[in-house]
Amino acid sequence: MNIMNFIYAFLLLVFVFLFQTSITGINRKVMARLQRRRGPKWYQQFIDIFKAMSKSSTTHGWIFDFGVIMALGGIMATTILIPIGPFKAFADVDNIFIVSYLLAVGMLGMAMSASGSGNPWASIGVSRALTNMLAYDVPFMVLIVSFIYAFKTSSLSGFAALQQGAGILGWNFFRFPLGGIVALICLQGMLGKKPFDSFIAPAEIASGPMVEYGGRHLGMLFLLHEFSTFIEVSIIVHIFFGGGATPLEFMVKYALLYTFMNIISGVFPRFKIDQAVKFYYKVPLALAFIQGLIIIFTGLGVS
Amino acid sequence: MDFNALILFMVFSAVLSYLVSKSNIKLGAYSTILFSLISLIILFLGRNNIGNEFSLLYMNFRVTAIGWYFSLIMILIYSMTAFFNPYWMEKILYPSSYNFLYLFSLAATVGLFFAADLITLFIFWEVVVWSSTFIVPLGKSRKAAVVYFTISSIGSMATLFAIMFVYSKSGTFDINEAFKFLASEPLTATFVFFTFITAGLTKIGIFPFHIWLPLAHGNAPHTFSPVLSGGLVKMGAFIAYLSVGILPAYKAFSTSMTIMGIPFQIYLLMVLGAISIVVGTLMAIKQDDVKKLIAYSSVANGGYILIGILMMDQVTFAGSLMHIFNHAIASAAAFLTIAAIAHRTKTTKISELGGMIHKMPVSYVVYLISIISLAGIPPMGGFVSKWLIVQGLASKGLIFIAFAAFFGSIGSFLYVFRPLAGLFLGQLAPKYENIKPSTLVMKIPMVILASMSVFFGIFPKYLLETIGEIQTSIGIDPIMINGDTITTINGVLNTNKVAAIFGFGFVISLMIFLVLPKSRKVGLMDTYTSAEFIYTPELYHYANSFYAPFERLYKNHPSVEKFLGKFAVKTEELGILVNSLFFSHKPSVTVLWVMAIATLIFLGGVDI
Amino acid sequence: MKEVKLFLGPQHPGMHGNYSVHMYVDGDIIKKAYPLPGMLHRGFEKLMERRLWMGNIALIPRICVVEPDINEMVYAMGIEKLGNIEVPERAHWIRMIILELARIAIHLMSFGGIGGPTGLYTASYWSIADRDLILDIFEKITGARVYHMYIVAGGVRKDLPEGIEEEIIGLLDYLEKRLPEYEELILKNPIIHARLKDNILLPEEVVWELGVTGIGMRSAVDKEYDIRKVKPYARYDQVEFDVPFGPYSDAYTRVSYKPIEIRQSIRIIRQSLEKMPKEGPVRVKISTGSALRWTVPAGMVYPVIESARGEYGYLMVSDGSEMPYRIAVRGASYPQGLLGVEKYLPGHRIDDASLWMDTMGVCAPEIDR
Amino acid sequence: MNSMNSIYENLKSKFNILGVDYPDDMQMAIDLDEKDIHTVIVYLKSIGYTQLSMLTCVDWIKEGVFQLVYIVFNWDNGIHILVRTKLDRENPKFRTIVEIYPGAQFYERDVHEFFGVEFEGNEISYKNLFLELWDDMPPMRKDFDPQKYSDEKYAAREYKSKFISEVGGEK
Amino acid sequence: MKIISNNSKTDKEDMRKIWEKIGDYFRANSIWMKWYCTGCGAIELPPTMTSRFDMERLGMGPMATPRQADVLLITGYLSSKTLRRIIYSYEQMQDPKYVVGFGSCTINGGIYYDSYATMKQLDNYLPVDLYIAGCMPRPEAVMNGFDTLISMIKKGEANGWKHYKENYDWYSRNQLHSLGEVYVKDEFHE
Repeated sequence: MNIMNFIYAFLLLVFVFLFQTSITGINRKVMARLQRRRGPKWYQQFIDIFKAMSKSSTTHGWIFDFGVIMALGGIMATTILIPIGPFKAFADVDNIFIVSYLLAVGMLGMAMSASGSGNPWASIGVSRALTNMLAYDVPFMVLIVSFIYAFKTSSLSGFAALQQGAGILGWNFFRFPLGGIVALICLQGMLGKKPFDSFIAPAEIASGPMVEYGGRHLGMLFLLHEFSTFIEVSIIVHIFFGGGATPLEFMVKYALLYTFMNIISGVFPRFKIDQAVKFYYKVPLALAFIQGLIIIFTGLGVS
Repeated sequence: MDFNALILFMVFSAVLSYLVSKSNIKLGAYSTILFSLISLIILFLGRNNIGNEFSLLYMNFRVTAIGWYFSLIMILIYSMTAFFNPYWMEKILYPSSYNFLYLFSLAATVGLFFAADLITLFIFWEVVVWSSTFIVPLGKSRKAAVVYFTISSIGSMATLFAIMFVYSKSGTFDINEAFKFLASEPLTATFVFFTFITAGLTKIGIFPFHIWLPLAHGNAPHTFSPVLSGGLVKMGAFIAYLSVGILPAYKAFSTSMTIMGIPFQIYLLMVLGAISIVVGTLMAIKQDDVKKLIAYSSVANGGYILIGILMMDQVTFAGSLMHIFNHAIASAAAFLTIAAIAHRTKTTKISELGGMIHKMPVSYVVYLISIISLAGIPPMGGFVSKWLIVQGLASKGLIFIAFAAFFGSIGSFLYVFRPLAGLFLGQLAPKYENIKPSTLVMKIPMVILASMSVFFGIFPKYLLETIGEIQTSIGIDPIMINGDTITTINGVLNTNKVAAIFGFGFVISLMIFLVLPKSRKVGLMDTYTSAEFIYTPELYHYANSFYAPFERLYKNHPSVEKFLGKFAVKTEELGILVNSLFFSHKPSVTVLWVMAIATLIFLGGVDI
Repeated sequence: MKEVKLFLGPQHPGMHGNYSVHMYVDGDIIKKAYPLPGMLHRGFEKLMERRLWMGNIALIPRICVVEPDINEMVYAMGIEKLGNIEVPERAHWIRMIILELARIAIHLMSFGGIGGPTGLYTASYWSIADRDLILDIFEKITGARVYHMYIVAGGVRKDLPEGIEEEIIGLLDYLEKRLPEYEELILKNPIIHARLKDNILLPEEVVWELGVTGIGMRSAVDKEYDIRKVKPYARYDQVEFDVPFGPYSDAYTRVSYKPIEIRQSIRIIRQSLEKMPKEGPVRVKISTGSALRWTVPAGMVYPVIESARGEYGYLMVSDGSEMPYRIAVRGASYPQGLLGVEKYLPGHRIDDASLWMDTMGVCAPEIDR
Repeated sequence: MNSMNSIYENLKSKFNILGVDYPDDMQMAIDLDEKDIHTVIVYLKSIGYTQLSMLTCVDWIKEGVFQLVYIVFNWDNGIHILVRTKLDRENPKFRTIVEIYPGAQFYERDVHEFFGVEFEGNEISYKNLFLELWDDMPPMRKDFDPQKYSDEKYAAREYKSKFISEVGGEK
Repeated sequence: MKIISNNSKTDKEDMRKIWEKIGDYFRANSIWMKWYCTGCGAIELPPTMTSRFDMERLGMGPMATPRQADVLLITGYLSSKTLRRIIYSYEQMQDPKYVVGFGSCTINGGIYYDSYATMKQLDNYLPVDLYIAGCMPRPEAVMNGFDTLISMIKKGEANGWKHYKENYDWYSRNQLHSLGEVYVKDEFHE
C-alpha cells in the first residue's frame, strides 16, 4: 500500500464513472427503443448528473449532508475494491464479504440521510429498501458460501481466475445453471430494477428515499447510483461469467449483462415489497439451497 | 498485584459502597465508578498473573487466559455503565442495595471466570444470578424478575446435576480433571454435555430460553440493561466454552454421526444457535421499545457467539471470542445512549420519540457507531468478528447455519435502523423542543465505548493476538495474524487497508460535496408534502410499524412465549388443584384421602 | 405519534389529475382517508348559466378532460329533448362513431395507464402512442385533438370528410392487431396478477351503497347494466354488441374488462360504418329564437349516457330564454371519488392507494366541475 | 310510456302528488310536498329504484324557492324518476336522506356549499368541500355575480391598446 | 403591473461567467418537470412524454417532487385552491427554476374569464418565463415551447426565479390579495 495505489484508485473511480455513466446512457436509449421511441442522447446521463450538481440545494441539518457524503464515500471505497479484469488498485481486498459489507455503508448512509430529511415518504422508502435487501442478499449469500466451500477462495479475482481458460462453458453460469439463475434474479434485486423496485416506486411513495434531494445532494446520489450499479454487476460478472482476462473482455461482458437486466426490467411491473420477500424466499432461496447441496455433497460442476 | 487480592478488594468495595450509599446516595453511586475502574486497572495490569493458582477460603482459583479475557470485558462494561449510576439513584427504590449488588455481582463474575473447580464455579454462578435477580425488579416489572429467575434456575439446576454426576463418576471437582474420563464414554458425555451446557444456553438466551432477555433487559433499570446485555450474557458463552473446550466434546463425540464434520450433538446446538439468530432477528425487527429491540438483538448475537464457540476451530472460535468483546461494547454503548435519552424524555418507545439527533448529537453518533458495529459493517469491530465467523462457516460448508448467519446479519440492518429512523431522525415533536443534551459524565463512557469499537475495527490485532494466545493455551491453532492482515483458508482481510480505502473514498466524496454550490438550511417541516399543508410534526413522522409489510409476513408465527404462557396457566391451575387436595381444611377432603389410601392398600395388598 | 398523515396528491405521481386524498396511515395500512376535491373547480355550472345555449358548446367539453365528447353528447341530447328536435339519421351514426372512438381512446389510456401505479411503464408508453392515432382521426373529422365541439344540438357540426371510413377501418384493424400484444404484456403478466387479483374488491352492496356505475358496477352485480343497453340512445338499439359483466369485482376483472370493451367498441364502429346512411343531412338548424341566440323551450330534463366510467348525465333546466337556467353535472366518478374514497379506501395499503384511484376510475375534473 | 303511467298511478294512489311531467321516454318528474319526500323515496327504493343518480338544487329566485331534485334510477327498467320539492329560499332547511341512500352524503354537502341549503342530520355537509376560504354567499345562487367577484379578487391582464398590431410584428 | 418580457436582453449576457455558461448548458439540456397536472392542459402531456413525441429527446422528463424538478408547468386554468399549492411547492423548488404557462387560461383567464374560482393572470403570482398559447396547446406546440425554453436558458434569459426573489414583496402582495391566505390550515374539511 503506497501512494501509487491511491493514484490508481482515483483513476479507477474516474474510469468507472465515465464507463458506467455511458453504459447507463446507452441503456436509456435501449429502453426507449423497447418503448417504441427515440430516446435521449447517449450522454444524457452525464448532463443530468452535472446539471443536478450545478443547481442550488437545501439541507435539513448536518445528518442530511453527512449521510450523503458517507454514502458516496462508502460506495466509492467499495468501487476501488473491484478488480477490472486483471487490474486492481489494491491487492487482496476484493474479498466478496468485504465488498458486500462495505456496500452496506453506502446503503446505510443514504438511508440515514433520507430519514434525516424528516419526510415520511423517505422513511417508508428506506424501510422498503432495507426489507428488499434482506430478501435478495440471503439467497445470494447462501450460494456464495457454497462456492467458497467448493473453490477455497472468496476473492472476486480468485473466482474469475478459476473460470478462465475453459471457454464459455467454463463459466460458473453454465457449470451451475441453477445458481446462475439465482444470481441473475438476485442481481435484479440488487440493482433495484423492476420488479424489485418498490422502494422508489413513484406512484406509491413519490420516489421514496429520493423525495427531499435536490441540487448537489441529488447529483451525488446519481453518482452513487452509477457506482453501486457497477459494483453489483461486476460481482456477478466476476463470479458467474469469468471476469475478464483483459479489461476489455470484462467491459464487454459487463455491458451485455447490464443491458440484458435492463431489458428484463422493461417488461415487468413491480412487486409489492412483501410479495418480493415471499418470492425470494420461495424460489431463489430454494434453488440456492439445492445448488449449494449439490456442490457440497456431489461436487457436480466444481472441477 | 495478585488476583487473590483483587477478588477480596472487589467484595469489600461492594460492602464499602453500600455503607457510603447509606450516608450519601450520590457519593455511593460515584464510588461504584471509582471501585470498578480501580478493579479494571488492576486486572489489566495483572496480565502476568495468567497461569497462577490460588485459593481463598475453600474456593480454588486458576487464572487462565480466557478467564482473564472474559473478566476484562465484564469489568469494562460494569465500569463504563457505572458512570450512569449517579443519575438513576433517585429513580431506584433501594439505591444503596443497588450499589452493593452492582459491585457484588461484578466480583462474583470475576470469581466465576477464575474458578478452578466446579463447586466454586457453581457458587459464583448462583451469586451472580441472585444478585442480578434482585436488581431487575428495581426497574419496572416484577414479572420480569420472576421469569429471569425461573429460566436461570432451570439452567443452574441442570448444571448442578451435571456437576454432581461428574463428581460421582470421577471423584474430583477440578475443572481440568473432572471431565477427562468422558473422552472414552460418548453416551455419558452426550448426557453431561447437554445438561452442563444448559446453564450457558439459558444465560446467552439461546432459543427456546430466549424469552427472559427482552423481559429482563426491557424492564431492568436503564443503567443495568447494558450490564445484562453486554456483560452477564457473556457468562453463558463462558459455560459454553467450558462444555466444548474443557469437556472434551469433540474427542468424546468422535465416533458419533457427523454432519459436515461436526458431531451431531454439537450440530444440534449450532442449529439452536441458528434458530436463535433467526428468531432474535425477526422479533427485534418488530419491537417498538428500543430496549427490547436491543435485547432481541442480543439473542441473535448470542447465536453467533454460540455457533463460533462450538466450532472450536482456528477461525470461527477466534471470531466468536472477538465477537463477545465487540458485541459487549457495542450493545452496552447502544443501551447507554438509550438510557441517556430516556433520562431526558422518560420513554424508550420509538413511536413516541423522533428527531432526537437535533437535541443529542453525541448520543446519536455513539449509537450510530455501535449499531454499525452490531450490524458488522466496516470499519467497525463487529465487521472483523462477523467476517471471521462467516469465513469459518463457509470453509466448513455449513450452508444452513450460514443462511441463519446471513439472515441475522442483513436483518440486523433492519432492526438497527428502526430506532435510528424513528427515534433519532425524522420530525422532532414540539414537546421535546426544549430538552437538554446528555450530561458530560454520561458522555464519557459512551464516547470511550464508541471509540473502542472503531479502534478495534481498524486495529484488530491487539485483540486477535490475545485471542491467539487463548487459542494456543487451549490447544487449537491460533488465528493467523500478521501485522493487521488476517489470513484464513479462503481469504485475507487487511483492516488497515480497508479503513484506508474507506477513508480515501470518504475524503473524495467530501471534496466533491464541498466543491459544489452551498446549500440553504431549511426547517424539518419544510418538506415535500405533495403540495398540501401540514403543521403538526407528530403527524408527519413515520415511526410506528416501521416494517409493517414485512412484519405481517410472520405475524401469526408460533411463539415460545405463548406456549409458555399457556403452560404457566396450566401449572397454576395444577397448583390450585394440589392445594385444594392436600392443604384443605375441609373434613370431606381428608376423608376422601383416607379412603383413597385405604383402597390402594387393599388393592395392592401391600404390607405396611 | 401512532398515525402518520400522508397526502396522495395533488402533486404526487400516483395521482392522476389535480386531486388530493389525505390519508392517516398506521404502518402501511390506511386507517382514515378524506378526499379533498376542488383543485379543479372552475364553477362550470355557474358559467353555463351565463353563456348562450350556443356559446356553451365551447365550454362543456372542458368539464371532463379525458373524455370530452360525452359532454357534448349529453348537452345535445338535453336540448333536443327539451326542444323536441329530430336529429337526422346519419348524424346519429356519426355520433356513435365519435363516442365509441372516444371510448376506445380513454380505455386505451387507462388500460395502459395501469402501468403507472404498477410500474409497467412500457404499457403506458405504447398505449398513449396508440391513443394518439385515434386523436389523429378526430383531428381529421373535427379539426381538434382533444376538445372537438363536434356534436352539437341538432346533429353534428359537419359531415365526415372524404375517405375517412377507410382510415377508421385501417385504425381499427391496427388496434385489433395490437390488443393481443397489450394483453400479453399486461393481463398475462404474473406480477400484474399478484398485484391486482383479489385486491381492491368492490362487492355488490358497496355498489348500491355508493351508487357506483359503469365497469365497476357491471363487474360486481353480474348484470348487463349499461345505459346503452338499458335505455339506448342514438342508434345503439340497432347495433349488436356485448357488455362484459360478472359477479366478482377485483382490480384485475375491472382492468381486464377494458380490452373487452375496446373490442366491442370496435365492433360497434364497424357496424355503424356499414349501417349508416351513406349520405344525407347531418344537422338540423334550430328554429327557435334568432340565429346565434337561439332559445330552448322551458322544461327540465335529465339526459344520460354511458361514459367509460358509468352513468353520465346533466340535469338541464331551461326557462325558455337564450341561456340555460341551470345545468347540473352528474360526474360518473362522483360516488367512488368522494364517498368511496372516504369509506372504502381505508383498509387498503398505501401501495394500493394509487391503484385504487386508477381501477375505480376516479376522474378529478368531472367531480370538481 | 305505459309502464311509466302505471308507476304514476301506483304512486298517486299512495301519495299526494302535486304534479307530474314526462320530459323523456324513460323519465318521469313528480312534484311533492317537502314532508312527503322521504316516504316516497323510501317507497321508490323498495320497488327497485336502488340508485340515487343525483341530488341537486335549482334556484328559482323569482318565486323565492329552492327546488331540490332527487333523481333515482331503476336499472332493470331503465326509468329515471325526478322527485322534486320546493323549499323556502329565505330559510332553506331540509332533512337528510343519508339513511336511505348513503351516497347522498356528498351530494348534500355539495348542495349546501353551493346553495346554502342545510341538511339536518348530515353534520359533515356543513363543511366546505370544493371552495377554500370562501368569503361570499354560496356561489350558485342566482343573485351571486361571479364576474364582480372575479374582478375584485383576480386582477385581469391589461393589454396595451396596440396589442393586435404588435402580435404580428414582434420578433 | 409588470410582465417579464422574454426578450429583455441586457448586458448581463456578456457578464455571465464561464461556469455560469457551462451550467446553463447543462440546465438547458436536462430539464426535469415537476409531476403536477394542475389543469386540463395536462392531458396533452402524456402524448408529449411518451412514444409519439418523446420529450426525453430533449433531455426532459417528469420528476416526482419539487426538490428534484427544474420546471413547473402550469397546465391551464388555475383555481385559487390550486394556486396556493402551486406557490407552496414552487417555493420548495431549487434555483434555478422555471415556470411555463400553458394555454390561454394562464395568460388572461381564457374561457373562464368570469369564473369566481380561477385566476386570470398567472404572472401576477409567479414569475413566468414562457407562455405557450392555445387551448390547449398541442404536443407540437408544447415541444416547440420547450425548445424555446431551452434556447432561453442557454442564453441566460430565463431569469424568472431571480425576478421572483427581487420582487418578492410585489408577488406576495398579489398573492395575498387574491387568495387571502396562501398557507391554509388544512384541517378545515376533515
